[in-house]
Amino acid sequence: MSKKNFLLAVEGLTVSFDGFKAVDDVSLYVDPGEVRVIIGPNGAGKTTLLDLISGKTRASSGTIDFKGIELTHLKEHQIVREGLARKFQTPSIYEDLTVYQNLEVSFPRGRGVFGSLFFRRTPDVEAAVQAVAEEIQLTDALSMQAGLLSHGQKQWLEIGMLLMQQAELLMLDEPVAGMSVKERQQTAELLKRISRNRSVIVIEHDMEFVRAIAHKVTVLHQGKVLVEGSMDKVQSDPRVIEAYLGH
Amino acid sequence: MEPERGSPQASLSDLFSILQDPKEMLIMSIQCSKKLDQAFRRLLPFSLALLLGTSGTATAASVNTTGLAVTDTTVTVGDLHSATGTMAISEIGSIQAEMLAIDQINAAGGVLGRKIEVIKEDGASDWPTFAEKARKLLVKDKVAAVFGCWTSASRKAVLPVFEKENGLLYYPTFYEGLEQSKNVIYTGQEATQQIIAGLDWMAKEKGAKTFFLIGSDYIWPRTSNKIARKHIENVLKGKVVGEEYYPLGHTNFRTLINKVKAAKPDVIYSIVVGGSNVSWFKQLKAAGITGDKANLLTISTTEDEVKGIGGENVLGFYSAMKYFQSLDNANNKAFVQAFKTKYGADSVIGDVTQAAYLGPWLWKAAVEKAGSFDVDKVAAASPGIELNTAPEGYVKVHPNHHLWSKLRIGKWKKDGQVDVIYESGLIEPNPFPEGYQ
Amino acid sequence: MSETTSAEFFATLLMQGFAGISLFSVLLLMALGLAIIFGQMGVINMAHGEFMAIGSYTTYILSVLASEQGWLDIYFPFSLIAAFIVAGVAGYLLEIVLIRHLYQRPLDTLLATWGVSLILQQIFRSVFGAREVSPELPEWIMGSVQPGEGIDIPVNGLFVLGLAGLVTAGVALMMFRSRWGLQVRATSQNRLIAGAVGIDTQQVDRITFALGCGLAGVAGAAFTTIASTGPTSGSLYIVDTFLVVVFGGAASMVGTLASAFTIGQAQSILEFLMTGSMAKVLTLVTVVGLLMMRPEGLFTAKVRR
Amino acid sequence: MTSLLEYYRRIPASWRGLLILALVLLVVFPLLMGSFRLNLVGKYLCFAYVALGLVLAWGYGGILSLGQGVFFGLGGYCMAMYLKLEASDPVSTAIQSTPGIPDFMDWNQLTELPWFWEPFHNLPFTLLAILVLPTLFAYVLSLAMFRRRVGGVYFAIITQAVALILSTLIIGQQGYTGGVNGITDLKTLEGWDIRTDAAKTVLYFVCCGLLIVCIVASQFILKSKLGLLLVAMRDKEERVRFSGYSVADLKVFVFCVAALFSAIGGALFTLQVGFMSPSFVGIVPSVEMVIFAAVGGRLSLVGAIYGCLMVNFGKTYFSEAFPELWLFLMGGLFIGIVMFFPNGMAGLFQSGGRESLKQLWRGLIHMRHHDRPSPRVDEASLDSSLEPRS
Repeated sequence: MSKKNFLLAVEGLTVSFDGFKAVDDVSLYVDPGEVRVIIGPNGAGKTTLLDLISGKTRASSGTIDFKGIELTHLKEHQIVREGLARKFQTPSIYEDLTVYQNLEVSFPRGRGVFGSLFFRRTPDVEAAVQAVAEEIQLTDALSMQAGLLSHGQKQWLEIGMLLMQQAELLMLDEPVAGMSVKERQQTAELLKRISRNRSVIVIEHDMEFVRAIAHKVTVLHQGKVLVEGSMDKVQSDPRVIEAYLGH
Repeated sequence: MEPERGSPQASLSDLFSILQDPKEMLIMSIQCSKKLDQAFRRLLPFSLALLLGTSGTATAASVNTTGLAVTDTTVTVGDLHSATGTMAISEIGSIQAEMLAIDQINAAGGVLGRKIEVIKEDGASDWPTFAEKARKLLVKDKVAAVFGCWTSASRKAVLPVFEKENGLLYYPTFYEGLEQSKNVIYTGQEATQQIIAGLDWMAKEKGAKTFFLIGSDYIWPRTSNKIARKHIENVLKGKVVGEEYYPLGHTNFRTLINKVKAAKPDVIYSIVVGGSNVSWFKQLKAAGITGDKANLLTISTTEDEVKGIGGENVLGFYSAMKYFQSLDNANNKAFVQAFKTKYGADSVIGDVTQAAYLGPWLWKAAVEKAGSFDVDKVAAASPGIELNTAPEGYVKVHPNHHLWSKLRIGKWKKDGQVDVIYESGLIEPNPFPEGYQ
Repeated sequence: MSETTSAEFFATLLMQGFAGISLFSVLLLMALGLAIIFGQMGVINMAHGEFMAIGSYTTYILSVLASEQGWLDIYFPFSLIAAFIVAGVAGYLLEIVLIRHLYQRPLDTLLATWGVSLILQQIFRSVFGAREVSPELPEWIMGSVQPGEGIDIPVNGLFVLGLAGLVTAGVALMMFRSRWGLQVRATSQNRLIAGAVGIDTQQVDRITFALGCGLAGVAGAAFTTIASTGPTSGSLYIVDTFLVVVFGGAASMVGTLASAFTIGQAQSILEFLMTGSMAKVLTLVTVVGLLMMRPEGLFTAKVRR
Repeated sequence: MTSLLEYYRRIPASWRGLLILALVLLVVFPLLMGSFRLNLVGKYLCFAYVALGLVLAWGYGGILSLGQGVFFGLGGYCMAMYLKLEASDPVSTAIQSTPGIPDFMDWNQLTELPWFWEPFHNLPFTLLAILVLPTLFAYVLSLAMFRRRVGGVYFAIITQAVALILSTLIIGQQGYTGGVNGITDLKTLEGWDIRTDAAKTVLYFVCCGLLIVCIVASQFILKSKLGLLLVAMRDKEERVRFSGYSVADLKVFVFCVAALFSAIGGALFTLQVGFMSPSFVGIVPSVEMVIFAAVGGRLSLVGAIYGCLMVNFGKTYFSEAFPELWLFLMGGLFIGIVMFFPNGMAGLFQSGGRESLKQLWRGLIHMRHHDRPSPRVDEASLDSSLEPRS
């Protein structure tokens, strides 16, 4: 099968910090419209893998192919402009700005210096913000300072900002950490809705949540792909149990 | 000490300054409330004067038509030096000397029967501040003359102000020349006066043929060395084996010393100024270049600097100056004693300090010759003014506004004073020397 | 001038080499204290130069006392110790009053310590006067040794070199061999964890800062052998010193050593080839240029962020 | 009267401060002050350009530059070169060995005008150079550093080193630059004598006018999405990057704007004072310029102007009346602002003084309780300090 059929094709990706290989020869293929969950014990290299794909960390070797574009030599903002969006482990929103402004800033137009200088709030921006706000249930909080939101709302706002970016691939690092059970369910619903027309990579520990959303699960262990497959297949694999319980 | 707040004229701008300043002060300083109180008291009369609509200017002007701050009993002059900042070290001596001269003049009855009052301004070692304060002294305070400036840079900064506002500046420092202004009397030596006779002496007495020229990197050392080089090459038929400049404040001269050693000059000709002096001489000594082994002639090191350098580090080197504290004449003995009485027994007097002392005396003589404080008249009366009472001996103002003076060569002793071993005849000042440019 | 013989050429070369080494030792001595404070605490101490001046003035006071008592030949080593203590105590107090409120705000620390430097300058001026002072030094330190014909090696240069070596070794021992050094390093790597395992991080900070300032004092005292001291002397060195530290890599002692050596030799050689001003400009431009290429400095651990 | 008040109310709040400032500068000062003091204010206002730039770069962009004197100086020197050439016509320099070149070149044995001086015979070129040269220099300097994520204290130290380099260079190359004396004795601009009181008054109004233009431009930047991004960057630089913006480019932009403002200030300074010297380029003036912005409030455009005026008035007054106190005050100002009033006078004003006083009180209490006060400042400078990329 040719790479071209995948949205994202990671092959032989490796990074080492002073000899320590945090990610070691990882290959990963994500289909359009797929929700992929990456799990693994602490220090397995999950976040580092996202760092590598999003350009935050430079790979020592390997390739990252996104829609036929090689990402390994692009800068973060260039990668984002290609249609890839990322959410961080701790909610990363602009606390001093309003919810509206948080979303507006994420709108994918006027991203250059002068573009942003002469950016105007046109009706399509307005419409996009309203639509996303509805999606993440923050319509009533639009004029609120983002720092005042609850933890769960902050997580959603960040997801909303990714949606504003109109990205084709979302990468979410622990999106439900610190959420109540109800909020988790709502987030799962949200993810299902948004994955209809885009692909999503999620890092998560909460197995309940993973089961609810995952099309396919990849288990990382010590920087390597241990198992990959459906949730059931992964859960019953003895190597996974070994990895989580052993050591 | 209190800087007098200008001539007795009040204006809206003074009122404004009153409005401005307390606001500043309230915010910035609670701890100096005592001083604040004084400030208010000083400013109070002006606001009162303003309210009553009376102005002191009217009275002053009716007595004198010069438009200057002159009353029946007083005349106001300005003193503009750096009391703070990096140059304060050098300029404080000049302030002291000028104050001493003014005190003595006042004690002897003042100028044209009027006591001299002084407005002291601080240039703070900052050239634009000099220009600003000069403008203030001339425009706001309308002083009859200003004694001040030390560095060439500060003089260059105030010169346009003095020419524009038609003020009169007495400038005390030995300097590079290449300047002449109706509005400035130069009481120090210009470069040729200080350089040529000294080099001649070195060539004659020491048989020097090769010279190494060293300077701090700015206009005075560079111009002086230019003149020195021309003189060495064209007149003395000697050779310049090196010419080096280091930034002001430089403290590491080891490389330079190695260069000097490699060049083996008969004479090291040094124009290093300010704090660098100390490093330069200490490192020379540490490298084994001492007065008994090498000839070093400097035109930038006076008793003031040696106090910081330490006499033991310059022992046996030579300075070429028009004045040394140890000059043996009656004028100087009286001057040194008066200075020490006023400022302490351990104070030292360098060339510039003495030149600064001349300023008020020369002004007094010119004013009395002109019979007026008017700047144009005083400037016109200045050429030909003689001073027999100068600590350095006889001086006379040249039509180019510089002084006729002698050059002395002193050999440094361990106690930070010199033996004066040579004295030239009176040298004509020549700020634009032909053949030396 | 072709009079220069090969022996003289060799002598010049040797002395020039020593000039570079002695500039290196001066830079090293100045930078060590700063490197500790900056490297271990991340604090920018713009008043470092003024702490050097504290050391110089301490030496000056002692020299005045010593010359009254006739102890001129022996006081100098003691003045080094005194300078360390005075500057160290001043640093300790400054940490308590000011610095500890500003951790985590490096730019603000920079401005605040600049304010401190202005205040110290004015104190120096009020106490010692605007004039530069220079302590009277024992004769033995001002001469030179002649290992060969035409070669003069200044004793004060040797002295500063030796002192720099001694101080560096002392600091290295403290940092890497003592329990205190371990605590400092632990604190600099993770303040929270260090506190959790029972290290009194506040005390560690205070001592570290005081040590850095004390070293500045020693540098200042040693400096009196080659330069004078005025109220604003300290500000002359601060940029050079910072560049040495940053160029070497903030947290690396080896880096500081290497960068002081590189800068010292480079400047010394350039001064031989061109004017002092241009040598200085060229050295600085090169250092800044290299820093723009490699902002982490010469030596630094590759850390995962 | 009521209708006037009504008009005032209709002005958007953010423009009111500017309106008041404009009234103060253009009406109140000229009415209250004689030409001497007005000229003094004009001189101070030149530094206000630098302070304004620092509000953008430092207050909003989190970029502390300790080398703004470099740009101030470049702008000032460009202007000075033009004026000096005009003052050095062959007639008035006939006394020199090479007439027609600036006097200091003649003293330094130069016999012809250096090539880089030639274009400064031309006024349009000079004006263009004032705007372009410093900005270009800022661009080159900052692009390299911000692309490599050098920020915070490293940037501050490097800009400081650049200030040292430039001032040493100017002093060292005095044949070409006038050395430590600077370029002095500037007389006319296109035949117009800039030394007269009338000219100085005109220049004062030019200075105020351009300053207001610069404030409006800054206001525009801050109100645009770019301004929003600057605030966002201070908070979460990484997030901005991952929203598809080049953080480096945004920083380069504000830094260049700050440099441009400084250069305009420098050129106006030369015109009003009549000379330019390396003493405005070096480290000390560059750091002083930072305190102008800090006193006014690093987040307030008009605050920076007031801060600049206040510090300069204070300097003039105190260095006259209590010279020995001035450095203590200046030092105390640096410390006090940082510790207790991180938002300067503007912060004091906006909260009616109460907030800041409370903060001061809290600060003092906390000091006693061995805790640190937590004014929210400069978080940006923290994480942007250095993130080397491998």
